[in-house]
Amino acid sequence: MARIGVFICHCGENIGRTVDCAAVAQESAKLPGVVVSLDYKYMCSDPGQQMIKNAIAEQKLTGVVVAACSPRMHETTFRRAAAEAGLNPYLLEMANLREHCSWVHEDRPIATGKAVDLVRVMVEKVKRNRALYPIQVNVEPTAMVVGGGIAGIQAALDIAAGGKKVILVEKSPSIGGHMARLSETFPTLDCSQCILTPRMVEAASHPNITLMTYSEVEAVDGFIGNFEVTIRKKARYVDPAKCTGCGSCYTKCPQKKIPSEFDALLGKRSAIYTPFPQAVPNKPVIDAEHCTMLTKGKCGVCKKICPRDAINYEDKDELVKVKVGAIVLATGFELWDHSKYGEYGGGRLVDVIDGFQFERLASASGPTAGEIRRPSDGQVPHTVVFIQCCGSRDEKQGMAYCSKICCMYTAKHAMLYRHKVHDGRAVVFYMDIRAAGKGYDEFTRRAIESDGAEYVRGRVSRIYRRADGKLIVRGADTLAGRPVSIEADLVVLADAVVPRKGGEKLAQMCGVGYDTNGFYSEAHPKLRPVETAAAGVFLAGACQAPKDIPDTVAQASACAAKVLGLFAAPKLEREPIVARVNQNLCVHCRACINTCPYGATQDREIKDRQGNVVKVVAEVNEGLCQGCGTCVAICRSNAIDLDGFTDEQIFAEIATLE
Amino acid sequence: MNSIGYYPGCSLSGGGIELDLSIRGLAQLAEVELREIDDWNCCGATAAHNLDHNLAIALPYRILALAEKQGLGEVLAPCAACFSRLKGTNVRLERSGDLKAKMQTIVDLPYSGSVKILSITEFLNRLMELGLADKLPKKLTGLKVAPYYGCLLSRGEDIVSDDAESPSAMEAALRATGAEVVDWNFATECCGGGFSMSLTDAVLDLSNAILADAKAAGADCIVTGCPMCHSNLDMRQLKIQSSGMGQYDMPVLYLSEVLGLAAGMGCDQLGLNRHFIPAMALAHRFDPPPQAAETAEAVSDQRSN
Amino acid sequence: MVANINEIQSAAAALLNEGKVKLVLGYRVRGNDRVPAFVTQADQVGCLAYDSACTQNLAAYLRKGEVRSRMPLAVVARPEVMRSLMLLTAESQIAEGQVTVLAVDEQGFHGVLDLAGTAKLLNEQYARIAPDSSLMEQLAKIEAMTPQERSAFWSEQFEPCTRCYACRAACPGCFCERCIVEMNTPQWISTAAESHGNFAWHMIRAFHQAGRCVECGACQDACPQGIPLMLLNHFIAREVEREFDARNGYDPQAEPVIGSWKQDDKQEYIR
Amino acid sequence: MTQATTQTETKAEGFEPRIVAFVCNWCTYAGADLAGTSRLQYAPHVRIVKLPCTGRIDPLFILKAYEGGADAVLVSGCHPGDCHYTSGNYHARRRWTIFRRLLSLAGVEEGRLFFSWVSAAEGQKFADLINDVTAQVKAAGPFKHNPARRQAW
Repeated sequence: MARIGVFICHCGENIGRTVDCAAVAQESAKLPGVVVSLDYKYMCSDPGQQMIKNAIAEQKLTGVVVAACSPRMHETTFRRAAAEAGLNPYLLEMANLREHCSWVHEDRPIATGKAVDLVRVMVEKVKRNRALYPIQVNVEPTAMVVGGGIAGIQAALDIAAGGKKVILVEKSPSIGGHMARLSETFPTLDCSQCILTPRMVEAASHPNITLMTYSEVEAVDGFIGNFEVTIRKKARYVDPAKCTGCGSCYTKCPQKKIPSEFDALLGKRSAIYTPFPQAVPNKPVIDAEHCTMLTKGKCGVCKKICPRDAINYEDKDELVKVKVGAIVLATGFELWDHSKYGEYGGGRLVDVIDGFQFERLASASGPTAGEIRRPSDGQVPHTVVFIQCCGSRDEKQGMAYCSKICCMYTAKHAMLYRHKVHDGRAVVFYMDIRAAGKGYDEFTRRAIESDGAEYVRGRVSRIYRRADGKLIVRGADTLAGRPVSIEADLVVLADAVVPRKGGEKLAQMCGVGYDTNGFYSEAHPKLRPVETAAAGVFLAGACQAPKDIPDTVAQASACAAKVLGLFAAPKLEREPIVARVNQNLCVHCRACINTCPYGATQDREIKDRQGNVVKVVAEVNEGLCQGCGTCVAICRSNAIDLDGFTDEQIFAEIATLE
Repeated sequence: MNSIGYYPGCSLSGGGIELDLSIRGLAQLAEVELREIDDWNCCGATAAHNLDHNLAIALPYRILALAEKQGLGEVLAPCAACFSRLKGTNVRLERSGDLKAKMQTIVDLPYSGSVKILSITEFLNRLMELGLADKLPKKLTGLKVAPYYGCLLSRGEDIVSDDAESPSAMEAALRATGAEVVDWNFATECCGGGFSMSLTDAVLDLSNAILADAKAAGADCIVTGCPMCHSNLDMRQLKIQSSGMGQYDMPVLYLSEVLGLAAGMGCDQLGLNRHFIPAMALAHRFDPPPQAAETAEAVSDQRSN
Repeated sequence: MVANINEIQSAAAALLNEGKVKLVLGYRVRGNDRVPAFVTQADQVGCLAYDSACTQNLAAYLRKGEVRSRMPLAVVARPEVMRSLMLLTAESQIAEGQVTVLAVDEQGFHGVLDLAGTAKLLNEQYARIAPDSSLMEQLAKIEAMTPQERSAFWSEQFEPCTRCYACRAACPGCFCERCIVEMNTPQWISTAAESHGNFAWHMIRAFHQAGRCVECGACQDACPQGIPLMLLNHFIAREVEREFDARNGYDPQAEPVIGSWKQDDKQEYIR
Repeated sequence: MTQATTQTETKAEGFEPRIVAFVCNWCTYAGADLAGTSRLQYAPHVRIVKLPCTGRIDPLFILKAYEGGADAVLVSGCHPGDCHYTSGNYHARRRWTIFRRLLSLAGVEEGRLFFSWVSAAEGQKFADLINDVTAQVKAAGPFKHNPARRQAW
């Protein structure tokens, strides 16, 4: 038999002014099942809470309704009080007499009448509440970070510094990512490699970090605290345990004409290679596509030359399974392929290059040793035209967004070029300059005012190569209001920042959403910028949106804080507002499985004692369920119910309103 | 036998007669009947919309209405300007019901919007699909062509289906003839267009740049689909050369002429003897002259003087 | 007999003889009625019949334990029944290998197909099954009524309902272990045969068909009271196609219409 | 006094409609809270049933409200793209699209079922919505032809 206590709060004058609280308490006392009904000036105060606690103890209450402010305000307060008095906190409900009644109605009798209704509804609901207990989920205190760029490195280092284990998975043979390819960084012009390489080494040598380079995530199963990840370790053909990184193999490799991905295809590499001299780990891999030993069975020079016998042509991909409690996605970005712009030569003009190619030209370790020389003939260009917003903010190309970093790196490029070629002319076409950031506007001003970059506001309509090899750049100067035509030797396009190709697959594996552009979706754009819809999966860096290095690093550290927070306790406690499947009723039409935004509803095989599958039903993984109840309403059999908002409870609420 | 409506427009019986001749020849070869719209009028070209917007729509409207009345589902408008006006009118009518009603009052003919307008490139590509591709016995091996689209075969998002910045509607047909398409820069630049009469100097500058780039790219000829471009590049080339801007001797051929050549049609039948910049020498590389050919060349030379 | 019955019989016999199926689900003649035939032996195939009076949707039997225990089985299926099979596949009630189709239509027998072949046939041959024109006319009439008239119309239609649930039993899509109408904690739908219970039942039955009903007509045929259930079914199918561009029972991998979404689903009625 | 107050509504002049609102916890309920904190006054006839998400709303809830004699039903949740659970409101929208058409065919007249998106920031929109819905239902009068209404025995 239900024994319900009702507690009406005056909230000072806030409720009491328009609602006759004593009358509400009197009316409530008459409701079936209500054994105590009291009103008090401030129910949330210590004496108020004590009043509830005493009533719970003395009256052996089975349920409590506190009629006060919005539950968003004090539900936790009152539930905690109930728990302290020995009542399961989920047997307490609140009626919102303040925000939904006394504050929005002036007529005292009408407001009082409505208040009685609100209490009646909650009394009927709470009678049908059942005790719920926080869901405990085991947490495997190891994190996996996907992507070994600056975002991944930073997240891994911070998690490792917090004393937790990290597996850092990187697709390419070395960590470092795009940042390792940059010449100098805005707005300080410090050398990118100088600041990055120590962090790379630190990541490799940290006892808490396991590096898995040349590896890709193949499958992700499980849920927060308990992910099971399958990682494909691609065949390296070089035994990293034996290799000392002496470099004899790639010096002697006869295949030396392979365009280097690291050098944005401007430099060359051998078939057995490390992407760049400071690579971490500094151990080569064999590019199976270009190695003649692997393709034709001829050569074998590297095996002969290797003093440690580390070369193994029989090496195979290996699948490794790891258990992790949290996943950080830091897969970064790539540049849009500007060959889709017919007016900029459709990718056919070799001296029309992208930002990364310019970075490699400007980098001291690049293919031209830091001299700006154009790809076609190796000449130093006397006029370089930089074009911003190439693809970005162009809805026709499907990218309505701003790539955020181009204004800054273009200013940097123009500056670097002017520093290296003193009599050279740097012309920048821009739509507008977006230099929001610490020291950023000063930086672009410096490019214009001190370093003599010529900024032209307008779009370029066409680039073509004249017979004498000059690139003719025609566009509009919209400030001067006239067309311009520039004879350039090199054109640098600030191509849009786009997510990594195939990133959708990884997102789907993890249950993370992505926007129309393919950038991963955060759980909330303002308040949960590093979490995702998938509990336990976090985002760092440009895989979420175009970002510069400081923002990327900040987000990576935020991820680490989230991961460390998650790992702080051995078990994770979650709100028990989750869906449950009545397996007797479920006919496995899979509508709920299709519906769940979190992948929490899953197939479950029911077996007999011999282990034969008798039936397959849906099951809710309480580690993943967030309690929205969409599956409940989708189920035609009503085989699913939602704790805290059961059909029975809602039915009672509706019936009370008759 | 397939049949397609035909709107020759003004230039195909005048300056663009080679276009008319070569198109009719190719259609016959591909066994497609061209049904000329009865009682057609001027499309308004570049002039009408400068004077009166209603007139600029009413003129093509009447042509479309007549075509619909005569049961023509598709109509070829070989002149790029005619194509642009006719198809553009279709697009505008579709967007605005008021406009359609207005035009019906002005022209006094109903039009539901059913007529589909084909450009020269769409039409020729269709002929290729309908079997013309198998009827090109001559390989124009070694012929270097610069396909020139100009504005009306590349611009107008809802009119031209090609990529405005790097159109390619002519390339496939040209490659099918065995000709080599050169990589050049001025395929969509302006030839001067409608300023042919009013601002001839501007035309000379613009057309000169096109010719210069084609020559620099090593083209033997420029291929076009627009009579206006053709006259600016072909007829005005003489003036460009005589005023010392450059010496090109660059024949300008219609796409249909190139295809006709590959199909083994005679130079005279194609109207290749009617060009200002002699095209016969080029043509003879693939269609060696009979005895009388010299006279034809002479006629052509005479015209060019 | 519309279809070439000999072909159906010999195909059924072959399947049974070769051990490819344990049961052939078809129709036989009993007096003026066409009733289901459950053939388990090749020598029994002679009873199999097919003509346009065979309106029962045999796919409804596929959820019965007695029938499921005899899988793999073959079923004589006209296009609507094939569509039911597609729905049952999409909703993971049957799988390839469990059900073989003996495809028939008014023209005759169209061979023995697996589910993938059935999907192909459906989409190639029966992509457009025109709805009954009298149904559309009736619907138009109802839609032209005032809400009061519509309310009166349906209360008259639902009034004779005895809640026998023959409609549910005849429907292959109604495969719930326990129907919502039988839930009593809480009891959402009154089981008494009076107006509000009848209204709720018919609304929810129709709504549970959204994105699923293949318009085979079996429910209406089964109704002893002649309630025009197809009006509701067709209306929902029409709305689903209009709103979500989805047609039921053509894609064995289809996502459920109610249970999936698109960002640009129409919402002009939401303020 | 108390009896008098509880009966005030029915005694009040003219027709005082009963409107049941199904709202989600994260947007519309919070929007109603904001209307309260902003002290926006609105009509007192709506009774809210709070659910975690509009995705939780079974069409049966709506039927049940009509069955009990509600003069109108209001359903409100997060704007598209704002759902706390990312897509519950999209699922709900599909259900409503079909269910409201079905109800309309069955004779539930226009102006008895309302749908809206109200965010946690839209206190004013919430107040306006409630006032507008109440005014419409008042003007339409009691839901006499309610086909779902439970009949008295």
